[in-house]
Amino acid sequence: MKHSASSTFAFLFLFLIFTGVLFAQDEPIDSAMVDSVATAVEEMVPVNPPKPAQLDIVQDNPGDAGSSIHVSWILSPDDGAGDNDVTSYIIYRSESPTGPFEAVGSASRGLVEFEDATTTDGIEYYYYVETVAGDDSARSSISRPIKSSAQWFSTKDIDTFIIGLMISLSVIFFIFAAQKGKELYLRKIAGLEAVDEAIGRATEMGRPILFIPGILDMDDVQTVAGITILGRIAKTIANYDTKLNMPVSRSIVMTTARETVKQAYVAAGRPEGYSDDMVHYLTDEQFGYVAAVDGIMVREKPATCFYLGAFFAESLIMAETGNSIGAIQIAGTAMPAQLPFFVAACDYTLIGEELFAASAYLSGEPKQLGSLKGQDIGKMIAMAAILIGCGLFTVASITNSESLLSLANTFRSIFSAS
Amino acid sequence: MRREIPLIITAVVGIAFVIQYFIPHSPFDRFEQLFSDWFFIIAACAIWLGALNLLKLSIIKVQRQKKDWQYSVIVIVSWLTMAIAGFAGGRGFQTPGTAFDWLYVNIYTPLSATMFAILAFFVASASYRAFRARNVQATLLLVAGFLVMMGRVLFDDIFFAPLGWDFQPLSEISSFIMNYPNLAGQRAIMIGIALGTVSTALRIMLGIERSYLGGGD
Amino acid sequence: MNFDIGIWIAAFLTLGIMSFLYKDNPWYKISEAIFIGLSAGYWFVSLFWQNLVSKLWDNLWPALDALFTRGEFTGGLLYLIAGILGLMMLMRLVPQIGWISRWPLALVVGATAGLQFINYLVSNGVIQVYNTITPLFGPVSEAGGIAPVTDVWHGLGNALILVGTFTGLVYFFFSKEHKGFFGGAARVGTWFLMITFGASFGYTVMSRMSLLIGRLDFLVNTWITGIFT
Amino acid sequence: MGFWDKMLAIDRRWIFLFVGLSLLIPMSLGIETKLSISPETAGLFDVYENLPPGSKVLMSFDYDPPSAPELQPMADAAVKYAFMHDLKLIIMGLWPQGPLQAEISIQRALDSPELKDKEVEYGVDYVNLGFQAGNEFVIQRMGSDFREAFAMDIRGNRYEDIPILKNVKNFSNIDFAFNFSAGYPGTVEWVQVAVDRYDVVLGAGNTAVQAPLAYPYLGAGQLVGLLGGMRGGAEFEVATGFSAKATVFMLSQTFAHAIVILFIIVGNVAYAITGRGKSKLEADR
Repeated sequence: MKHSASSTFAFLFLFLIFTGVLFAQDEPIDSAMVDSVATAVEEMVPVNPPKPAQLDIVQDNPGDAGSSIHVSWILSPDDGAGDNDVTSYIIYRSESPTGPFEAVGSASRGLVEFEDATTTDGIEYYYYVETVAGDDSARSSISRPIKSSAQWFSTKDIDTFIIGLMISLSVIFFIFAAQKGKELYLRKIAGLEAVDEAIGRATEMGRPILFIPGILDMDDVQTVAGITILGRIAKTIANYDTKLNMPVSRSIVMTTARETVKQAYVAAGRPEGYSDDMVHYLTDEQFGYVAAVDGIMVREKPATCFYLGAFFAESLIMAETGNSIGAIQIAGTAMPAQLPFFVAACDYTLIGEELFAASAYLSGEPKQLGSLKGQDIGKMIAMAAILIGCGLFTVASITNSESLLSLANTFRSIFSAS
Repeated sequence: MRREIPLIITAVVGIAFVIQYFIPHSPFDRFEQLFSDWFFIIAACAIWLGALNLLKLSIIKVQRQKKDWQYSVIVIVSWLTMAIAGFAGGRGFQTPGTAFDWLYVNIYTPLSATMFAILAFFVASASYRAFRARNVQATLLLVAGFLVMMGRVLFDDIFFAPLGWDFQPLSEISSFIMNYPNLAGQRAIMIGIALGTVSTALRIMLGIERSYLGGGD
Repeated sequence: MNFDIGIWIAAFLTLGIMSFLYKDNPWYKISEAIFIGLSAGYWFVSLFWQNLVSKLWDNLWPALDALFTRGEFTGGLLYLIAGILGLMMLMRLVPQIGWISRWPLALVVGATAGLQFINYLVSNGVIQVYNTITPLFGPVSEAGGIAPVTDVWHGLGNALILVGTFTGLVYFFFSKEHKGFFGGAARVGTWFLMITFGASFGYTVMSRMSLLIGRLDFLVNTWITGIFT
Repeated sequence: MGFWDKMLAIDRRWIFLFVGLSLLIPMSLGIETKLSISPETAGLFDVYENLPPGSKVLMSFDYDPPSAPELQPMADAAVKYAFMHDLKLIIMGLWPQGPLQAEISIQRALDSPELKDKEVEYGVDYVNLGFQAGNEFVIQRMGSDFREAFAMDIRGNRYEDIPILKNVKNFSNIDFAFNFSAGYPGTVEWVQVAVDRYDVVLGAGNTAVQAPLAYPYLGAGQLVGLLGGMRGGAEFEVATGFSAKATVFMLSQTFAHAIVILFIIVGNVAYAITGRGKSKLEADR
């Protein structure tokens, strides 16, 4: 395909996707369903009504997707005190100040707010809150009209936005700094130092290398990380002229891995060494896949096994079988639950973040390595936040100082992600 | 150019999916759901490639009478049996009582449950080798694993309850390890993973990491 | 004696898989081959009905119907793009235009990168930092779900969490050599990681034993007992 | 080569044999054991016990048959307890086989002697909404409207026609959510979406492997309680007052753990005596 034609095609393609998405409007959500409570309460004759709660703030929920109104009130003076103990509050809504009103929800005593998540955007609603004490009840005055709507920025997420931006910018900054030739120190990672040796060993023994990219599909970033490491490793394998066996459990992973391995062989100058059958599909089923991989292990006796990607319970079945045939095993995953098993049964394990760093390490490209320095800045932010936060809280808690405590709470809430 | 277009798609879509988190307004609030549906559809198309590959390799093995070719015959026959039973069943292929369901219950389920269950043996053999007091790190692994294992089962009830203790020392220790030092390690790993993911995602979106796309043919 | 062929087949396959523990043998190979073929067929059929039919066809068909009979554009038309992406994936089968399959792949990887960027940042990163921020010791209870720390063990535990999380992060530093004070902290970090791994391992043993109990329960209480009743 | 050298290089099949026997022997004896209840289980049961009759409980069965030995006992106990105390159950699954596991629990509960005289009616006292594909997005859809995720129940009834669901629009109408989870999607997703975004009160039963991942949520109050593995199931059986399989199997568990621990001790003694290890485990990790 010609240059211009295909890029036009590509933009058209993206354009289609986004205009398509814009067409997909929300279907209106039908509102209001709780009505049984309302009729029950209206029929009652108040004998000894509690002092009513009064509406405080009734407003559209800010920074949300619409269809929701926030109602808050000032507690009834009888709530938790007085001779008329309040049992609950019932929130009523109508599209007209004169009614009919219907109950849209309730809140236990002591609570002062309610989210009415059943509104239709653009319609004006009126609210009041009823204070219930046993068989008696009293109403607040009716609110002014209020409409719900959707906003273009989720204001509650602004802290998260800023944290994300800071980390992204530091990663990008160091990528560019490294590209310009700034020298970076990187510590050694034992598992990666051993990769060449492990491939060399398979070559010497004349046995194949097994590569397992985990059992999730390309919609998991661990699989993507595993495949990018495969790209680096496959180049070395091509250079050594060793046999690669890569059974997979997802078809898209198969397609992707073939492209990657093929490119690695081309880059190593040995395109004739590549064959599609190096990467082959078995089954999507987790344990069917493991049964087959175990079979391959005991029959072909690979000298080296790589497990890099997202793993579940199959991790130990494979690693123990690999151990029993005496293979050198290098594993890496960001599944915290499986790390202990890889650590116990494999020779080297890339722990969590190290898996994501591996392809950058192996590539040796300055741009890639720069991003690792950016990650370290992220860690520094996290460490500083933890130290400062714990320090503030501890001092506040011991000295019992109100102002310090509120400072600590404010600081902590930056990381609440809501 | 065959590499540039995919890179553009990756960058644009990636950034759009980051931004959608912060935009509650329609249509951005539907991005995630839509992508999940699309992905399932793409995966359902791609499985044809995988299935054809499995069948092709099995048939070749039988044709060339390679070692153990007989088992490839079983693979092909099982695949066809399941596929035919499934397609014959129509949309309600999983309804209890159908052939598909029978195969699932009596063959598929015991096979997968047993494959999962042999892990019990491997857990024992792996812990035998790994839990050795070789150095500080290995000793900590050993001690933590040992104590938690003791607290998980009835040792408290067997050893300490007869002494009339209310207190369950082994469970308490086990809970303490799980709730504090274990949690600390988990958190460090989790925060590290978050940063690793962010950085990898950025490298992908910026087009620096592109080996998954293969060559430029 | 109750003869249920299903139970006998299940028992035969259960023992077949278990025989692998002794060594590879024809019994295991038969069980394995059945497993691969059957499960691959299962997924093939399931994805066809649950994704291609239920997601693609059921959304697309009414939308196309609305478009051609009433001229309405509905959200379901978006599934047309998904269908095209799926077809592009299948173009792998035609070597000359196989490269087009990189487009849906690029879309999948791009969307994954974007989604997981934000999801991991929030759930694994920011919220974990939030949860780690707590008083080490002190009698003041505070809103936001922090319980007052009054007993020594709780305080010690919180201190362990702080030190462990902090030094664990030090261990993960890539751009600084593990030497001197920094190296010492990283070393403490690895201690915490090892405790975590040991504890999780020990905690899991039970789960794995449970699975085996399930299978043995089937063999003893369903199969063998069934033979004699 | 002395005895301890032989122990270091022991063929792992001996370990397999001992583990197998340690499970089989106590199991065939069928002895019920006494056990005490951990705070994680107590926390969950406390909330569950205090739900007033008529409360709506959402149960999500997110596991498949391989994990049933661990999760089925707690699910059985939870379902049976709910029926006995007039809690209304809304059942669903994020795993394709989950709702079928739920049917097993329901059947066992209905067949039990305690519920013989009680009328438990489908659609009124409980409903099974079945499986829906889409992982955490299903939970997200349920956040705005359950109907968006489940148009019909597992028996093909329309959502609108089911009496128990009449006043159930979304999570705000649910009093308690119970999640039985063996992995992804599971407790983590329920916490991240249902609890963090929609303030659902959530209790979880997890496989022992998943449980450590849920501990952080327990500490932060995002979970009211956690049942971990078969032990958690057995404790919950004791708390609810029903004892069944998990309680019996705990003795097998104890024996198997004892064997594993014994082997570890022998391995360490052998290592100390011979002064070397043959394992390839990296020395510094």
